[in-house]
Amino acid sequence: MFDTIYPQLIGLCTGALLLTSALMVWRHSLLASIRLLSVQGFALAALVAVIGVEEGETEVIIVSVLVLLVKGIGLPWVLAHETQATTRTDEAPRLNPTAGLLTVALLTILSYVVASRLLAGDSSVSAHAAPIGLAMVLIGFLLLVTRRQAGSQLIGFLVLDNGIATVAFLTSGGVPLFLELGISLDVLLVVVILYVFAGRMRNKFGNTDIDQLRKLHD
Amino acid sequence: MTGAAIAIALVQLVLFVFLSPLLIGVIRQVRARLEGRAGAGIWQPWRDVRKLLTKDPVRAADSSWMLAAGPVTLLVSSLLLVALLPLVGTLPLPLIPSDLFVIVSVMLIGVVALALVGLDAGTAFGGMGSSRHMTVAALVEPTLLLAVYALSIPAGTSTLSLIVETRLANPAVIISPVSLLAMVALAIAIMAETSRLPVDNPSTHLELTMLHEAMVLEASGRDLAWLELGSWLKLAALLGLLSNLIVPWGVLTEFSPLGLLVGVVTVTVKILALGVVLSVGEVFLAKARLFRVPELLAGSFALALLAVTASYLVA
Amino acid sequence: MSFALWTPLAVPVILALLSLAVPVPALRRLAPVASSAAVLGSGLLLVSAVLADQVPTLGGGLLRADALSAYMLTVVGAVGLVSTWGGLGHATAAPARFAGSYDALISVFLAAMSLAVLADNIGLMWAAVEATTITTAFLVGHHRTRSSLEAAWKYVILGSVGVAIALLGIVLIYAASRGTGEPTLSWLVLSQAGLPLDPVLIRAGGALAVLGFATKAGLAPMHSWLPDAHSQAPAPVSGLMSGVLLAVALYAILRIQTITNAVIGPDFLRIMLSIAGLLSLFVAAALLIRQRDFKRMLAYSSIEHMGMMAVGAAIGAAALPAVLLYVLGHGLTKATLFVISGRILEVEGTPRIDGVRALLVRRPGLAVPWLIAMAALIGFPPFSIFFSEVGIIIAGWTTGMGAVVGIALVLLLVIFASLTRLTVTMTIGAPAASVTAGAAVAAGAAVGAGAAGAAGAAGAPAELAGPDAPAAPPAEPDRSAHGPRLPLILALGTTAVVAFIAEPVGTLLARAAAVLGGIQ
Amino acid sequence: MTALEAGMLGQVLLLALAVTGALLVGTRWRSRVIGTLCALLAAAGIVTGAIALFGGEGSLTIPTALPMDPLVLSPDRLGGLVMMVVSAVGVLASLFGIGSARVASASRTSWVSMAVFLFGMQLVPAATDIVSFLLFWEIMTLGSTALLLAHHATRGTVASAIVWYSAMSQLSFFFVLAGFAVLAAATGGTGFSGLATVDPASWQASLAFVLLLLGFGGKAELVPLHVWVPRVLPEAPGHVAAAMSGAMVNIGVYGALLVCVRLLPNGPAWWGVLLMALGGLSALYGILQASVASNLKVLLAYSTTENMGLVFLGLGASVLLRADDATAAADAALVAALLLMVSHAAFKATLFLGAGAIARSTGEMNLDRLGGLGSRMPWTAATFGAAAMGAAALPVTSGFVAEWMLLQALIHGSRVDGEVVSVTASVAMPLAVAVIALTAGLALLTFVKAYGIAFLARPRSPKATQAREVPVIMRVSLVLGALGVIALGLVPGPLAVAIASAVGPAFAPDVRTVGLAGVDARGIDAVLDPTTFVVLAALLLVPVLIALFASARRHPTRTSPLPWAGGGSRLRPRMQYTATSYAEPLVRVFDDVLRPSRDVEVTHVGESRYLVERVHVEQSVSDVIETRFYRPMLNAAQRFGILARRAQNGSIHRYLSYSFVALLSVLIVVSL
Repeated sequence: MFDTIYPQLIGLCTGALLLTSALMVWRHSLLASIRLLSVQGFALAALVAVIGVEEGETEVIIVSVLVLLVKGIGLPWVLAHETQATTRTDEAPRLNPTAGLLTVALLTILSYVVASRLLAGDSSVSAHAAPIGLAMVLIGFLLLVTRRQAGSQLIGFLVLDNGIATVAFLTSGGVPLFLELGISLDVLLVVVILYVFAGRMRNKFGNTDIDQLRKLHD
Repeated sequence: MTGAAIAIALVQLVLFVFLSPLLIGVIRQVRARLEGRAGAGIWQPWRDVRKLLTKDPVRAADSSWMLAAGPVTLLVSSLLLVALLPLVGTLPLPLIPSDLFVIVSVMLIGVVALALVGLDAGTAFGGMGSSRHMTVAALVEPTLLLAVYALSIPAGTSTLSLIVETRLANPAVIISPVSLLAMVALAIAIMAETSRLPVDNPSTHLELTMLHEAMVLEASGRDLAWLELGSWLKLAALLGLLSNLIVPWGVLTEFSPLGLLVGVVTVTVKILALGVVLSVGEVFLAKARLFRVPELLAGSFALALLAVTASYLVA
Repeated sequence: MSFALWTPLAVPVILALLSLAVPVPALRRLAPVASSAAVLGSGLLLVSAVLADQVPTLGGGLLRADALSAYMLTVVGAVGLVSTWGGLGHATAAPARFAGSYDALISVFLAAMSLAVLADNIGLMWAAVEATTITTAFLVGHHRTRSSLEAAWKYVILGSVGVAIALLGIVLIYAASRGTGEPTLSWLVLSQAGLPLDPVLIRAGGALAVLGFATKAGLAPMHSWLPDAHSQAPAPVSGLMSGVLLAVALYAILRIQTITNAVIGPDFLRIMLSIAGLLSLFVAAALLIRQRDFKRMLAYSSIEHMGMMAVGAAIGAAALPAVLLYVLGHGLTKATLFVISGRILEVEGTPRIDGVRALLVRRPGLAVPWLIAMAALIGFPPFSIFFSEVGIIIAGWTTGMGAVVGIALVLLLVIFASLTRLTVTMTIGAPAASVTAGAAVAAGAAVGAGAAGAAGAAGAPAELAGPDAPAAPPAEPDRSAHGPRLPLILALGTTAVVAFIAEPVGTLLARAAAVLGGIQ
Repeated sequence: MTALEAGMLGQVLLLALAVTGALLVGTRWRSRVIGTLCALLAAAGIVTGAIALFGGEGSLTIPTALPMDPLVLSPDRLGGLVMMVVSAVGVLASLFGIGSARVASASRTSWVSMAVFLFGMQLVPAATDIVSFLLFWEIMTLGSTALLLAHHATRGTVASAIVWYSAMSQLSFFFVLAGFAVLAAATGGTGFSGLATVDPASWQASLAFVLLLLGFGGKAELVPLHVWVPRVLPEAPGHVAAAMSGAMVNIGVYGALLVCVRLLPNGPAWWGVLLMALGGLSALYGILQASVASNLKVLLAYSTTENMGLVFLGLGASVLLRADDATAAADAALVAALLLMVSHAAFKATLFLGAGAIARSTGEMNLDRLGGLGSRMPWTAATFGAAAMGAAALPVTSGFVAEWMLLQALIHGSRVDGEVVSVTASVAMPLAVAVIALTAGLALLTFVKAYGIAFLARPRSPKATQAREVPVIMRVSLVLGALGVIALGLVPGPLAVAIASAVGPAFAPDVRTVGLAGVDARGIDAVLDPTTFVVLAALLLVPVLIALFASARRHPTRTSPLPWAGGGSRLRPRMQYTATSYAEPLVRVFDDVLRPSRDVEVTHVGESRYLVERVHVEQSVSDVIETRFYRPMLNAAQRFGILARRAQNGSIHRYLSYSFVALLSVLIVVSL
């Protein structure tokens, strides 16, 4: 029974992942992006859980809980907390939404092309969904390149990271648990550091506009 | 063989020491007559030298030993030239053949000595003459070497005595285009090297045109005598070389007393004749402007180069 | 000998905790030095083990010290020692309450790098490399100025993104290893020839991993964080980052290259690394021509040297010993230079090159080691960089990559000229006090150099001092080195002699290269 | 241990002693102690070189950490010859340096670098493989660069000189490295014996040849790689300039010899043509610039370019003639080139030492402000004069014999037994003769000017008036140098024979000693014995002297403060011709090549247009190659450097875009 709905579940989760990523490019509000990130975290956790159930590995299910806690609840909460505590400045991205969404489309197509070459020999359901992960990586990168607010860049980084996690789970059922822990810890620490820096930035500059960081150049 | 060569060298030396003032006298006299003057007579240069040797030389207070050594060096270099060139005979001295490049170097020693003498006086004229003289000397050298290079090709050697012998043995060489071109180039080079018209006017003392005279302006007494004699010897020796290249007959190739006599007589005649030709030619020439001289020299260089090139085409 | 595998990890961490706890600054400042010494000592122990044909492992093979790891650990320790010891005189501008965290973070940074080179697992190594970003982030931002904050932000964002790309690559490599039945991330397993790995995935994974680690290695076009971070970090940290952090990332690239070479052959990564190397050289050359900041100058020089190492890596087996020697030579030299640059910055108060002039006359205590180290850096013998560069270039031609090393040589020339000009601007010349005399000299000599003269010019003879004429003694120069001299002497001395030690250095290099599939 | 090995080890030991000594000994004794040690180091080089030249065997292996062919030092005969020459100059320079107390060249830096410089230079010819060759090459470069550094505080222009020098040295180094690498790639090893197996007809050999030629040509100061020379040598003190211009250039020549004689003998004819063209161009350009230079050291520097040009011309002729099977002439040209190299080392070292002595006594290098030094510094004047004769190739100095032999080889080169050997040779040889002739003529003018303006007549500045002779040790060095110039000119035979043996076994010039110590180049029927020549001149001098003394006894010389002087009533030193005015006619003749810039400024008296109060004339001749070739490139580079800053403009978005583009590119590439 699970086997029949497995592909649908995978599709549902990955669809949610892609949708949230695309919406993040579309929406300018930082708060909205954080909510979307949270949704994305849930979707990723669900995806991991589905794979875990399918492969019957408890280790993977534990990982899914971990993902839920860190990416679905923890990080968005911290970010939202931070954002609400300060002024609600909306993003004025370097790319307008239409162009952004078109780029997303292009990047997604590119991911499909690339992934289809890479995983040509793999006909499993999860491998079919793998391009989504790659697309998320690229969309995350796009967010990094186009967003001006420190918080938005942070979100972009997290999307990129989610994308890698998605690829990892879809292509090989995830890396070993201890590594997953290490990697999650690292990501967490990076986010904390960026969070601290954003705080310092607000202290020094009065806001978190990245465009001010233009003093160091040749 | 060595003894014969030394004997010939000695004869050449003695002959040219006497002959060169005479040559200058003849040149001046012919010129004077052609210009409608009476002239001082062909022995006047001799008398000049004798007079200069009996005068106290006056030297500038700041001048160095160069003012004394330079004239002697010039004279010795000219004497060396006379000893080494195939004038009376073609028997070469052992170990130092009358090699073209050696000859030119010997000549250059004199050139340098004269230029330094000009500088040492510490006057504007001396420096000017020296500067011009060296410029001309520098520009003449390519022509000189290339011309004799062209002449050396038929002989297969740069030894002048062998070149003269070749021409003697094979007179056809003399009137070959290669030879003619080379001879013209060589003649121009020698005119420039010996400060004759049109490069320099030996009889002027006008500051703007002087080359040689400007350098010897501060010399006096025996210093001047050596300088003059050295320059005359050089002119005589080079004219002798030129004449032997054009008309090699009479030159001694195998040592014999009679041949020696013939050699002495023929070379004297040849040189004096050439001197007359030179003198006549100079009457019809005006001195070129200093900055036109390079053009003349470039022309002679082109002739020399043509001669060399022609030697490959013709041969 | 296995204990030497955990000492470089544990000792620094313990010292880090201690330095957070100990309130005595004098002792606390020694903690990083002690950590470095521990790493260096462990490295040397492991080297001796490796030379005795042992391969110490620990934690079920999670930590493993083959010749390459042992060598890299030694380099980390040695460069760490030079940077931290030499940096002892460096007054940290930060408030005292952060001083403890500064020393602690350096120790942790060293531990992270040690872990990165000792881990036999690509994932673990990745985590360790990412940990270096985390620890150094605060070190870069240590001065808490606006510009250091800017540098730190850029560093973290660009560094993490880059390393994330590497993770993507590692994930693909892991996916490729499913073909072996037992998916693994062990270097040891993956480097074996003849494994049934999916070549397409390996190619993609290898390329992405190399691209990712190239960010940390400072290779163009992923280098952008490097000049900012190096110029803003405290000098010892810059020394560590430039001297070994880049090298550790290069180490990762070399390891990944071994895996891909076994599966898809060397051509793919060779092209990629050649492009990256040449691009790095180009970027360094372009930005050094008119460089204005001496710490940025050193940073771009790091990009240059990493580029050269990348070219060496691209060349492959024949050049690998030279590349590995390069790592050591560059690390020690660059650490020395950054330490001195910190001192210059401290006493001169400006990072601008034209703000620092006539250093050799005014402060010979700083200028002399600076000049010697610069000579080493631009590749003069007897310093080892000379041998590495020559080795790489000859190997390049022999491997049929003449065009690549030819272009590299052209760019190296530009870099050389620029570095010389900048160094000369900083060090050479007369101090301001005697500028007037110097100007007169300059004017006169300019006339001379142009072979000029004034014919009949009204002679107002300038007081010319020829090079043979006696010179007025300069005003009392500052001979202080502004910090410990010994680490600098040791570092430069080591780079000067290391290339001439066939035994055991030569053997070690050969074995380390053999690990990478180099000369057996 | 063989004598050769002991010699090389001795050099290493003396280097160590000199360097530690320089660091330890105080200012007072430093120059004396370290100068002596440097002289000993160089003397060890002479001994080692001599042992190698006469066939000594032995080798030193330098250990290395990199797995490459062993680094072996084992000079062959040719290397021994060059080592000897270089070391001999080193001895002179060291001795001269001892006299420099309390100046920048007596500093620690200066002496350490001097020792390192000499050491590197002396061991380059000992290398038998690429890496050790490059190693000592770079040690030499490092030492010479550091030597310049010692003078930075006193001279503002040193900085630019150092930059030019390092950059051009590195250019040379990279050319050499690339050239060797090409050869190594073709054979798979780095030992010279292995490289010699490359087929000279292959494209690798030709590529390597061109690269190596450019590299070695740079060190030998050939056009257009000479631009550092007129900047660097005037900045260096006399003995350093002597070591650089007298000795270091020979390493460049050695490199070229290594290629043409050892590694790739029997190269194609166009190699020879290339060498000849480069050499001829350098000779002409160098001497032209030298002849119009007013700064004595600049003049000497350019003259080095000229002489090295002639050496390369000879080498090129040798390659070309060999390719055309005119072996005898080819061998003679090779011997001539080497003779010229040796004699150049002697006279140029002495000339630079003389210039150093002048600079020490007057602080002045501009010839326009010198004069009258002959009576004030007689030792310097005499030695400089002898060396200047050598440089002007006048008999009977070393320079003369060398140029004579070169000309002989050239005129015998175009034909063998009356048959034209090749069209190329028959065009190249006459042109080469013309080039040498013009060069020789201009060299004559140059050195008449240098000597005449500096040493003769009256001083043109107060400093020149107050000049005093240099200390004894410097005089010793000068005299040794001058003796070398004359000795090499008087007894060239043994040297030529030694050279002939040094270029073997691939080349076997048939050169013998004739007469007392003359040269007899059998293959081309050229004989010259300078000693006989001197004897002849002395014999001719005797009657002249007799006449002179006879006249002098009766008519003693009078001196007058105011001789005729054009009839003037006052005579000031400034009325004399200066170096600039001396070269004026030449500047006009070669106006198109030299492109001088003239600036005439006329000040009138009051309102009058006709009365002139003063005229200020300024003329400068800059290096055309620098201004037309290097300057535009450098300016373009500078502009590019400013433009390139935009790539690193501080925007993190731009930086992220770089990464993003790189990532996308990699993704696209891997999916292709």
